[in-house]
Amino acid sequence: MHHNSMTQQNRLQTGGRINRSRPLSFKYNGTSYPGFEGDTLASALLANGVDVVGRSFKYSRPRGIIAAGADEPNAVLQLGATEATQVPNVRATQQELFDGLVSTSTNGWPSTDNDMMSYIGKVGGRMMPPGFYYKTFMYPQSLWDTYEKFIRKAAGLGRSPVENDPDIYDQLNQHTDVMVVGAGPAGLSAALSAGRTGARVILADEQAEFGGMLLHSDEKINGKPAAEWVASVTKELRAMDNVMLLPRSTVNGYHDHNFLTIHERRTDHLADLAPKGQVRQRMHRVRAGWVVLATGAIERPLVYGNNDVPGCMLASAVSTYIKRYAVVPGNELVVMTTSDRGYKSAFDWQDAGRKVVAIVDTRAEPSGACVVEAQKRGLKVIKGSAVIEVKGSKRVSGAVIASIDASGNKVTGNVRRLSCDTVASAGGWSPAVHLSCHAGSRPDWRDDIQAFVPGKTVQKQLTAGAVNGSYSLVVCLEEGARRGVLAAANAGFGDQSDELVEVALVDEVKEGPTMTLFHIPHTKSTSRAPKQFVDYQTDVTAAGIEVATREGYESIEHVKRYTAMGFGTDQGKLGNINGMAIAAKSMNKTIPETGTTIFRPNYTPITFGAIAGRNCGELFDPKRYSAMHRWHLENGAKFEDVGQWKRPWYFPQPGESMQDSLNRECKAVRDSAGILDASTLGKIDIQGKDAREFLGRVYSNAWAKLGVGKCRYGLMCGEDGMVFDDGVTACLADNHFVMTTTTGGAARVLEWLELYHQTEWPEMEVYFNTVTDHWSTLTISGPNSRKLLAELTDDIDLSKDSFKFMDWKAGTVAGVPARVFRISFTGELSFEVNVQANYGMYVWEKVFEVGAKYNLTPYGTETMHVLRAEKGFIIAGQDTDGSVTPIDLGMSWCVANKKPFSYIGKRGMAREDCVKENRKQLVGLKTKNPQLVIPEGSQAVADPKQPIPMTMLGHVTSSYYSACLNHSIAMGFVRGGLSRMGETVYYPQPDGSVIEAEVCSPIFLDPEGARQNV
Amino acid sequence: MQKYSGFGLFKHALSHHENWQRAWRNPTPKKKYDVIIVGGGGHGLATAYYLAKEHNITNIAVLEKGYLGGGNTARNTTIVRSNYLWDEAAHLYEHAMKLWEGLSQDLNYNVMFSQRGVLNLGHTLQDMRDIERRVNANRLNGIDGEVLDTQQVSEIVPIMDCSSDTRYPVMGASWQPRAGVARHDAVAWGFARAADQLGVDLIQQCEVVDILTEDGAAIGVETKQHGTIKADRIGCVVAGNSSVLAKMAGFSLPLESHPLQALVSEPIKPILDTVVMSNHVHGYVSQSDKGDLVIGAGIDAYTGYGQRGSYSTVEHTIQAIVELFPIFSRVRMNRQWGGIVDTCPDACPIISDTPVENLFFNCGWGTGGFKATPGSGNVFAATLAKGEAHELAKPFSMFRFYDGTLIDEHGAAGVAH
Amino acid sequence: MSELLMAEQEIQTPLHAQMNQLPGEGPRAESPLYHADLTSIANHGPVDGSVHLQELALLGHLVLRGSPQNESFVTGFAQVMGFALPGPMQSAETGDASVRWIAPDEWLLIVPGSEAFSLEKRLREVISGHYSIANVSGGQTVLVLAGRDAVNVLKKSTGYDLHDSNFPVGKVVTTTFAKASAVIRRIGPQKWELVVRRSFSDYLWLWLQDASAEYGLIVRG
Amino acid sequence: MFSIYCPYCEEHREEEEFHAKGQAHIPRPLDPDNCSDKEWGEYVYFRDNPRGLHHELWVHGTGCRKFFNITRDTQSYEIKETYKIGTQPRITAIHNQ
Repeated sequence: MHHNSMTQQNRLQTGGRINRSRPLSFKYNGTSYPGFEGDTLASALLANGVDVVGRSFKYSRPRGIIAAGADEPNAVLQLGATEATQVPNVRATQQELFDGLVSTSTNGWPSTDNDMMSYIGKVGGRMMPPGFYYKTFMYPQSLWDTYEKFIRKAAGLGRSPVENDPDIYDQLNQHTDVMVVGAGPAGLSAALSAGRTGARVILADEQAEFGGMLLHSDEKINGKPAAEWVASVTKELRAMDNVMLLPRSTVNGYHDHNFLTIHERRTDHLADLAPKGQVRQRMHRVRAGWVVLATGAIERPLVYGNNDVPGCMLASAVSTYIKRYAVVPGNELVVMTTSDRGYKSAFDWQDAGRKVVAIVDTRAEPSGACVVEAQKRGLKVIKGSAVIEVKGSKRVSGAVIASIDASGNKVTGNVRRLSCDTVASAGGWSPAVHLSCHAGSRPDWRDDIQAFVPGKTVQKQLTAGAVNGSYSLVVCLEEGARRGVLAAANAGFGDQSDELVEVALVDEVKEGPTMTLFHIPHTKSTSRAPKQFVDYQTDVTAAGIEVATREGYESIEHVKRYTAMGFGTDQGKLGNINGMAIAAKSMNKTIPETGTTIFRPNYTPITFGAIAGRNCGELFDPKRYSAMHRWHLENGAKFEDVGQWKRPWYFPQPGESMQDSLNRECKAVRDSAGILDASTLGKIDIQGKDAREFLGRVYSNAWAKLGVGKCRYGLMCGEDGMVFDDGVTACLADNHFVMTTTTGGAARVLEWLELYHQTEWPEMEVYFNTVTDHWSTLTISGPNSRKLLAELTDDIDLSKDSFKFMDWKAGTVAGVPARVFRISFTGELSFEVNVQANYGMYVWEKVFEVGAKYNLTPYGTETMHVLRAEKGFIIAGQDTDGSVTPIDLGMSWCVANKKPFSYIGKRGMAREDCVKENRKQLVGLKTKNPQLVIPEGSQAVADPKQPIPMTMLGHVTSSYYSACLNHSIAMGFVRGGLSRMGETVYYPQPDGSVIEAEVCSPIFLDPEGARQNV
Repeated sequence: MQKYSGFGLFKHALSHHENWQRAWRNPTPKKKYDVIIVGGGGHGLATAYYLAKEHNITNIAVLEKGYLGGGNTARNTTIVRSNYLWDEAAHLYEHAMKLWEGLSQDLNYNVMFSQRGVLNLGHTLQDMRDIERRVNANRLNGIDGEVLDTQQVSEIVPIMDCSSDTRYPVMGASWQPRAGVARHDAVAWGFARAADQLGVDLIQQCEVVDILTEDGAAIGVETKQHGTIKADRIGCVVAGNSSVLAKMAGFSLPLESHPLQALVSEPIKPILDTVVMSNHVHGYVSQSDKGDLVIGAGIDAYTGYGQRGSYSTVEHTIQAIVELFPIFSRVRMNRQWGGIVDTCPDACPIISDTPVENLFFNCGWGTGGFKATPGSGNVFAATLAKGEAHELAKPFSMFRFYDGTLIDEHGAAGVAH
Repeated sequence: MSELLMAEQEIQTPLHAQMNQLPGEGPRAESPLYHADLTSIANHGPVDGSVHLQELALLGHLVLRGSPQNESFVTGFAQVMGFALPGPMQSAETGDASVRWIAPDEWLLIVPGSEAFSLEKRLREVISGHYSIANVSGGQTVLVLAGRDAVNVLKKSTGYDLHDSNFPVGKVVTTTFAKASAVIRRIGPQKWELVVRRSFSDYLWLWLQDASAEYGLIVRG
Repeated sequence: MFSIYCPYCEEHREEEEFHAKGQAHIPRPLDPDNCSDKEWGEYVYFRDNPRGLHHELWVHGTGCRKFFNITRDTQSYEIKETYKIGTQPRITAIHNQ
């Protein structure tokens, strides 16, 4: 493997959890650097002395790495060696290093135009208080478009790939008794004690290794190094088959009824393209009995002047890089701390052989073991003081320190400068309460620890460790063990006895009290002091927050929205609490008085592809096929999506235009014979002695007298009287019917029938079963259909008199038992052959064998639409839109108001507005120019010359060229249309032309129905 | 009032932004007002503004139980369009559109109204029929719009998968160039600031717990924090709470309150310049000036006041976005949230008098409220001022659900927006 | 021909229409996954993998509806089938007949294809009162999913809890399956039976191939 | 994401199997023809839509296809009970206060 000559100047020769025997090479901004297995991209960058990892988006200030985990706001990089594998906004602190990793900084500023950058950053900076864009770019109005392009350019971090994602993702549904979130000390002991009860346990942690802070801790558990305890617990857990361990898995959402989403990154640590056949990322959709949140806490940085200069870091992050990755992110360290915590970083730094300039303790009289040790180590501790500002631009060059008063509100003097290149600040901890908020619970403020902890919840949730504000290791371990046992017991495993609680032994270190301090005072007022950053990624400063409150944006939600605090990809993990504290102070309120801070999913961002899983491309939505689909494909059908069904739309022959095909298909049906695959129509088998009465209640027309062997068309309305479905129902036997519905309406109609049966009329003896998929339906239509069918059956008397229009008969077709319905949607002599779907294809092919001599022509939905339109038959969903009654459709013949029972829709149709004379009514439309086809959706007006807005009379619902009639035909709504026969209406077109049409009967062909009654 | 301008900004920069005035006062409520508006969201604040500006009624209080613009105004996906199907809805939304065009100057507050155009995609033959019908109606109603074919759509949004081999190929779209997006919070703040300047009292943290009536007429409200506040007329503009307020006044509404979810990606460089909406695959997306992809879909089917919905809805939405934009597969979802939308059976709002005299309701905007904000406030202000419905508001009476004169916009509003 | 005719004569009871929907010898039957040609995949396809799939094609599917309070329905079934209707979420079987609880008033009976009609006749002979029998043999098919990773394929496809403690052998559940639905019955420690609808079968076939790709799918003839 | 106990399947199932169908206990008027437009409108369109305890109709669509009732808090989304059609809730807003 080739390495360039660069050395990892900040890498220690020993220590850490990196694997020095596995050197890796990666690229950052075009330069390649060495690193080791076990590094994160961030630790590798620091090892190589890379200070600047980006520029801030508003002021374009140089930014460096601050943190070591999910809380990092600055080190947000573009990843990807190829266009298709680009990933924007990857947090370098969470990205494991792999060989060949390619990364670039994603400056807020898109162009490399330095003038523009410096203009915005330096000069413009002062012109950009929070909400500045609300206050300007308004005049002149016409220029806003230009302003906006300029603003948009400045936006965004990384970029989307412009090629399709080559990786695959999926989802696994999980069920568990106990879900433990976080595998730090509390989470590990919770999982262990729960697992030992035999309960199903899932333990998930966002990091590659379990252990959390124990992975870089000096503390001892049961006398052994903490890391050994982690190893032994992990080993025991791995051996339990009731426990599922998910490393590299972030619990991102905690939804209602204990449903959690876990984002598992399975290959992102190997390469930016997953190994062939492997799933890149997987979502676990978890339903948990009980949840133990052991999500830990996030260290708060202190807010001081120029605290964003590279070299300013979290004290805990400094320790993490030294102890876990063997990287010392600088040479000369100044630590600022409000508690004993910061001392630890100084000790680690000193142990790493680098210079500790000073420990600046904001407390006047710090006590605690660490102070004594600092003296033993000969470290300089400056008490009652703070770093009020750092110097330097691309790297810290010095720290300005000063004495502060006991409240931490003002500088009391003694200002001096210390030379250093790193400033670590320790401002206390913020429990990671995020998940506890997702189902609506608000966190509670605790004065004793000056932090929010998970609030009251209706979830089956327990919390353990630092998320509770319990920061000492021994307490974390005990809480974990106890909550694990309790969670398991609540889920029905084991009792809650203490025997199950194994408490590890840890020697406690005595800690002194912590000082409450968020915002370090400066000699100048906040508004005039150097920028003191609160939210780094969104460039929100302490001064900015003061401006917001000064302007009356006083609710913390207003402050956040006005300043954009917390709206970055880190969602304010570092900044929110500091921001609330500063807002509270500027309004003389307490933090809880400014409101609580509520977190939404996701804890950290999730790849869209992972959420979509397999449900994209051809699996985006089911394609439903009839039993004859293969034939349609082989015969060149074009398909129409109807609901989830793929229906043949038309069957073009070589060289045909669509209109040619339709003309040919229509003529074939009218002149001889055509065949349609009608299998997709919904079919509902209805049995029971009340079946007939039930039909009478759900259809608008009468069913009492429909005899066995007969079929009838029906209209179905809602309680509002508006038509929503239609179809033919056949009486198979006195207590047995089969109903057909529209293709798209099948499921809805079945549920509709069940709704009324189950909730309104349970006493009625009737059962409904779907048989849609069970029957294949072949509609043979045309003058020769009888002759054709006769060649395929010898047990059905097809003669005019014995097999009448609207009869059905059973028998065999092509040797296959069939139910044949003599019904017609084309107006021609027509037979619907229903056979069990396993034989649909066979019969279909047999029909074609004998059909050749009749020029049997397959036709699709479009021809079917033309043929029915020639007859004025409606299509529910095309000629109806949920706002028309049967009367509006001119189908009063299909309304039986004398029925004893007030059928569904009757009352609705009788409402004041529905009985008006002048409603929009469905009529036929004959264009003055018979060759002109009115585009569907055209709107009718009485006078095309009237000014806009025009008074519209109704729209065209169906419109075609009728090859059989040699002129166009159309149906549409016209206000009062049924009483306007012969009148002319006008259809203004987008191109300015106007189509004239005469209102007429919608029945254009064979009004007497002679053709279907032969 | 302190005028906002580039020069003002420069001036304040010199004084380190220490002298900005409050955008609005924080007054203690009087005992009585001419008009009380319950609800300090976009619609309520707009109502107050136009009452003061166009009807010279300035003795107004806006009572907000939380913080201004903290409800759906703060939670929507900021789409503004007026290409509705039926005349009544089209005229109302177009009235709003005309007010949007110039709102920043009117309010002296940049609401960042960005007329980048909205595409409503069609994926089936019936979709395209509905689009033709709607666009024809829009044109004859004086609303801009055209029907685009697949080729034209892919020219406007080249990054969208317009190929014919997708599950539901893009067959075309309706295109309204004047439509677009606006900065949602700024709309509430802009109206608040302008209303405050005209003397309107904006009372935050003031929850109405009862509506006081005397022989069938409303005379005031009881509040949690400030006791009784009287008024000659009361307008309720409390999306997500309308049924609760109506119950206080003793009647019910034809409403169901549903969760409506939205989500954003991490900010990425500008890549999508228009708003793309698809009823059929159930997703819509635009890119904010900050760079986030702002995404939403349909409502959750159950009623819910929790400002959150079901994860499966988010999954389906993202599936739709990845289906339309396969290149977004590796982009990451940052945050999700929910609002509460009061939906009417005909997907049209209620702007109406009520069974209680002097009590008026403006509600039921479902998923279409934000885009109507100025228009809604404008016609509701006129309605409150005159005590009878503004011409454009008349068709939206709550009593249409008795006589059946519904305005069924489901075709146009089938998916959240 | 004539006896064939006899066999296929519609039998009209006054109340319900019964019909033998099966032809005699000759006509070719195509199961819902006929086009996938599972047989040749079984013969020539991959042999490595921890997921096994098999279609049990052309069986007889009868949907029985009736109330447990209808004694004639309950006893009639037991009398004809030789075993009782199972309770909620349970199944029962003897030989090549198996029945699944679908709902409080609904069961799915699956038998060899040729027996569907005769069984329906016999059941109708002995059952009285309110009930229904619907032959849905053409409308659905049976898939058997087996092997070490079958459970993981199922975990990708349905949100139902498949753990032994919740889903022992013999239990039946009607639930979501990808974006369709299925009646899932556990028929062995690592063996599951899926009853799926005909029109969704091609989608589910694609889904199952995709979901089992990482484990290796072996098709059984 | 709700986990819903189906009173017919007698176990908890995932939300995806169910559909919400709005307010429960709204009987169809027995004599629609003699309802006024107002009465009919109330029946078809007007709802309680409470913030808090809500009795609602659901259907186990991808399951036993049975309709049943749920008493749910529309604020916390807690399901208090589920019960069969034709039976009455044990927990009501009154009990809850």
